[in-house]
Amino acid sequence: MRNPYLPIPVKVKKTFIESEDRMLKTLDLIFLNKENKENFKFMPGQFCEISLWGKGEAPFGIASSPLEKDYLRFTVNRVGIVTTALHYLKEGDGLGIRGPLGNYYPIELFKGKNIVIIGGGFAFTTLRALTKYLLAYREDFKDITIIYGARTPGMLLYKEELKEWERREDLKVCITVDKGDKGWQGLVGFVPTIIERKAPSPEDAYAVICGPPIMIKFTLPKLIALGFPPERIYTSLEMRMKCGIGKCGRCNIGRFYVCKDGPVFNYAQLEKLPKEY
Amino acid sequence: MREKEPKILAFLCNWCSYAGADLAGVSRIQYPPNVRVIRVPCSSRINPLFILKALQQGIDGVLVAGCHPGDCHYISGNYVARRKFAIIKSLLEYIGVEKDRVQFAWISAAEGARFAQVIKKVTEKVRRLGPIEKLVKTRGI
Amino acid sequence: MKKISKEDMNRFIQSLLSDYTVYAPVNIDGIFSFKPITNFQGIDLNYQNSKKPPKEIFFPQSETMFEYEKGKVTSAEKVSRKRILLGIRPCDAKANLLLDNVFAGEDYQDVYYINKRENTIIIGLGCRRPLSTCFCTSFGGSPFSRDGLDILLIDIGNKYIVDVVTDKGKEILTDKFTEASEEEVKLAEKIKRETEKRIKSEVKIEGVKEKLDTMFESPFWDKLSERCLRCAVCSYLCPTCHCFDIADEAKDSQGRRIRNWDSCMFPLFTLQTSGHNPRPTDKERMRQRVMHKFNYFIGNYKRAACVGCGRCILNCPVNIDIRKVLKEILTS
Amino acid sequence: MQEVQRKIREKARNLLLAGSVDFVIGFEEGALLLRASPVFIHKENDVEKLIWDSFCENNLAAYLTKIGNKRVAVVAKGCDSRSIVALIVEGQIKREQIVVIGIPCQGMIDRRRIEKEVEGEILEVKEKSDEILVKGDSFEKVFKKEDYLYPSCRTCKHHNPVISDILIGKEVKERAQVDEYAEVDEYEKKSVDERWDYFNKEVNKCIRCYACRQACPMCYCEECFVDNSYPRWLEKGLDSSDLAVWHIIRAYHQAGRCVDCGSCERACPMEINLRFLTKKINKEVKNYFNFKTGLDFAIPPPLATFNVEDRQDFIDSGE
Repeated sequence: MRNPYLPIPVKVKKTFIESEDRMLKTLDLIFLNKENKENFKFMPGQFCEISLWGKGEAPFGIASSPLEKDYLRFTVNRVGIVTTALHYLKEGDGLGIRGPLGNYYPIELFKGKNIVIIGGGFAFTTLRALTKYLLAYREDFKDITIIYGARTPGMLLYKEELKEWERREDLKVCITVDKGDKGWQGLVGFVPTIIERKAPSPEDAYAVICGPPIMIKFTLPKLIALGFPPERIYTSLEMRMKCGIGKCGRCNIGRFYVCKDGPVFNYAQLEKLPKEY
Repeated sequence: MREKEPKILAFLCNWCSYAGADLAGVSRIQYPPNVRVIRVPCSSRINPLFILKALQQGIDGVLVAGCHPGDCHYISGNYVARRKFAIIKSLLEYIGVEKDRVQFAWISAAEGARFAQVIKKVTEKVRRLGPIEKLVKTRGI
Repeated sequence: MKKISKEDMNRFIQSLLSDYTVYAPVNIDGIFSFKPITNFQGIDLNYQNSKKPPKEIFFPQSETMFEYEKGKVTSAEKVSRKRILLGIRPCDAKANLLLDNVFAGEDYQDVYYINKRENTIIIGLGCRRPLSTCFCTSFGGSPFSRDGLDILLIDIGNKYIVDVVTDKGKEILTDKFTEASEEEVKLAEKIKRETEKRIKSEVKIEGVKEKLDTMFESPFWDKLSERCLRCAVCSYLCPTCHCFDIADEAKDSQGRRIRNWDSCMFPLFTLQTSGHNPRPTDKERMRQRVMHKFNYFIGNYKRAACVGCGRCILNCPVNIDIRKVLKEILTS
Repeated sequence: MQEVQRKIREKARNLLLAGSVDFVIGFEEGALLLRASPVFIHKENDVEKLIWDSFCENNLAAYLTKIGNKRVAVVAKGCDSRSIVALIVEGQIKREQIVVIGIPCQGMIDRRRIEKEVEGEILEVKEKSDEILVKGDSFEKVFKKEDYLYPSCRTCKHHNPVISDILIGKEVKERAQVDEYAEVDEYEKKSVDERWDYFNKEVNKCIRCYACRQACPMCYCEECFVDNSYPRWLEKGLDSSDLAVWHIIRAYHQAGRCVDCGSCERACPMEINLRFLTKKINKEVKNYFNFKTGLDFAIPPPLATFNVEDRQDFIDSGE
């Protein structure tokens, strides 16, 4: 019997600071042994419990796509004990991961559809994984629109990649910031406003939205107003988690466990759940 | 086998006792090397949890030292601390922790020699008690 | 049906000690708990029920999952010695079956729980003195239910009638267990019937789930939680509560990962690092506990997470009575 | 007692009708025999739920730190009233928020002791003026109330509420003669190892449910030290060292706060002798600072103040 509580050993391949406030750091991890690497099969939207010896565990969405074989990417916001310790890690440091855990974005449903990806702040992690994945199988999907907002240009994640994406013809990218700086030539405004302005068509489309609760709260009505049905709007929930496998009870919402039955839900599902997230 | 040397943790207030320790040092006064010092801004900075934490980790004796009454850099810090110490000290004795595991002293910046003396005394008392067993984490962590 | 005299039972228990770790009720200052025994004389079977439920034999309150050193797991917890859990009440045995759903269900297998469960033979002791707070019969149990047991003992005075439930139970029998006579079996049946009749407490569970489906926003929870002190007596003493926390204890490069019981009644249970708490007040936490037991659990496993042992009623510092709560839910 | 109960209901009704309080905290019939249960009365129609008997064992002041800016009437025994004073002195509640319905208390009955002294379950209880009659399937027994009071009630010197806006019932005679700290003095005579063995045995019963903390009116911290994650003072398991430190510091934090109501001990499902720690604290607070909790609004909490002349014989001052 496999022990789901035992972390898989990995080490840090590369780290880089993402944001100007230095609170967001990306870690690229690699497996220490081949067998683990081969058995680690995941889809965009899934997460891992990152395990630091002596510090504990915390859940993070996987920011790399399954097709990026060389590393597993996580972006970590420095807020607590584990995340602070993660920020101190250097190249070559050892740690553990448990996963992949949870469900993933329903790629099968997305096939042949228009996809609108909406992200806010540092919740863009699994959306990056999703975007990379969709781009790899670009011909399977119709129009792909990305609307991504951050507080300032310096707070945007994955800046190089975003630039690359903006240059692509088969991808519509709208990057917005709450407040621009000297060099900023892009959009300025909150994500809900930009959605209203850009008005992505709900026709044959799915929306995926990840961001801070306040952004989701104001974005959702805009999407509904545009005509997106709740069952075609997907999001990823955040809850306090420990075991990641539906046992320890703390991410329990209604009869679901966010770690096992989620984190990806559509709004039709969420409407039926107690509002406890 | 040689007996294990007792480990003493001393919390010294920055303004008096730590300076006293300093003076002992520059005056080349010898005192037992068993003591590890943690400098605190004032004896009133000491939360009894600090003392218990030390004992939990296997420290054999704790000394808390601050300015003499009336000399506190913050006017009254040591007076307030004195009340806390009275309570925690009696409580620890009451539950059966040996009296000399936790000791208190007032040591001024001028009392280099006395600092050395206190450390000697504390170390001797703790040595007599032997290694700490009560309160220590069973699995060493 | 077999039988064994109480004296032989003692000898039997003593003989088990060489091959098994035997957990049995022990009386410490008037509080009963299941502890490993070294001698049959340490056992006190003259007990109502243990204060802490025997779930802790499979799911200890504090359990090392594994130890590590310099970034490598050095050992993972595993029980190798066979165990016997002696004298547990049928209600608690039933609770273990409920926990099996969670820990040994279809998806992720909890190796720690399963390992202990598989290595344990459970000898239950029928309950001859149910209290007025017992309501096992409301949840499909009974003072002599065989569910979740390998062997059921029925005390008929100077001997036990031995009801062997599983092959696992059969294996440990010795020749001291002889065939019970017809009268003895009849006597046991009579005791069973009479005891069952003594359970006066009845809780209506039908319809509770459906009612709860509609009650999430009800002011009922405000009222119910008013007097709650938000301690964890009810959850820690509940034989079916199973929430836990995972923590590391480490010093330098050495440490271990531990899991400890946790309770949804604690504010910290759901507090996120950001400061956001999805269940910020007593009301939500009380609701969660009731909902989890009588709605969510039923939704997932078709059964309520309650066996009617009455521990929460007996031990609540402010005397909250779950029977009354369920009744009020149905009538609210 | 009937009379007291009637008056509690009447006063509660008046207060609610007049709108002078948002709700009344009192006791209702317990779900179990030998028990009463705290109850919150919001509507005057519900005042009939309120009762008064010898089983009103909870310290209702524990609820007062959760009332926000509501105005609340609370039924208070001597100990409860002292906790209320202490909470006001510590700035946790405002005097004008609270209407104290003070009740001189005869002492509450130690249900656990009675339960332990009968064979089988108690199925019927009758309370008479100074006796408790209990019946079971095969027994009937009379207990003299005076002999079966909680230990904290037997050494209590403040049966009469120290403050009350409404006083119900006749004042009772205080036990002037009783030596409050006799048990502590006895215990201190034991050897250091005997003391440790007993303490260790007691704390090892702990299951960390924190009922003691939650039942205590003075444990009002937003975040208890035991729940701190940074720094994490204690691990969350059952290591006896952690259990010991939890109980030492819990008791220590009671210095100048504990009124010896015994709520912690009654709440403890494992029946740990918790008062043996707080009692010692109370004794030392009295010894060192001549302070007794909850008797005077004008005296600050002893650990928030000092006296230049405080005793310091336990400190090496070089003299």
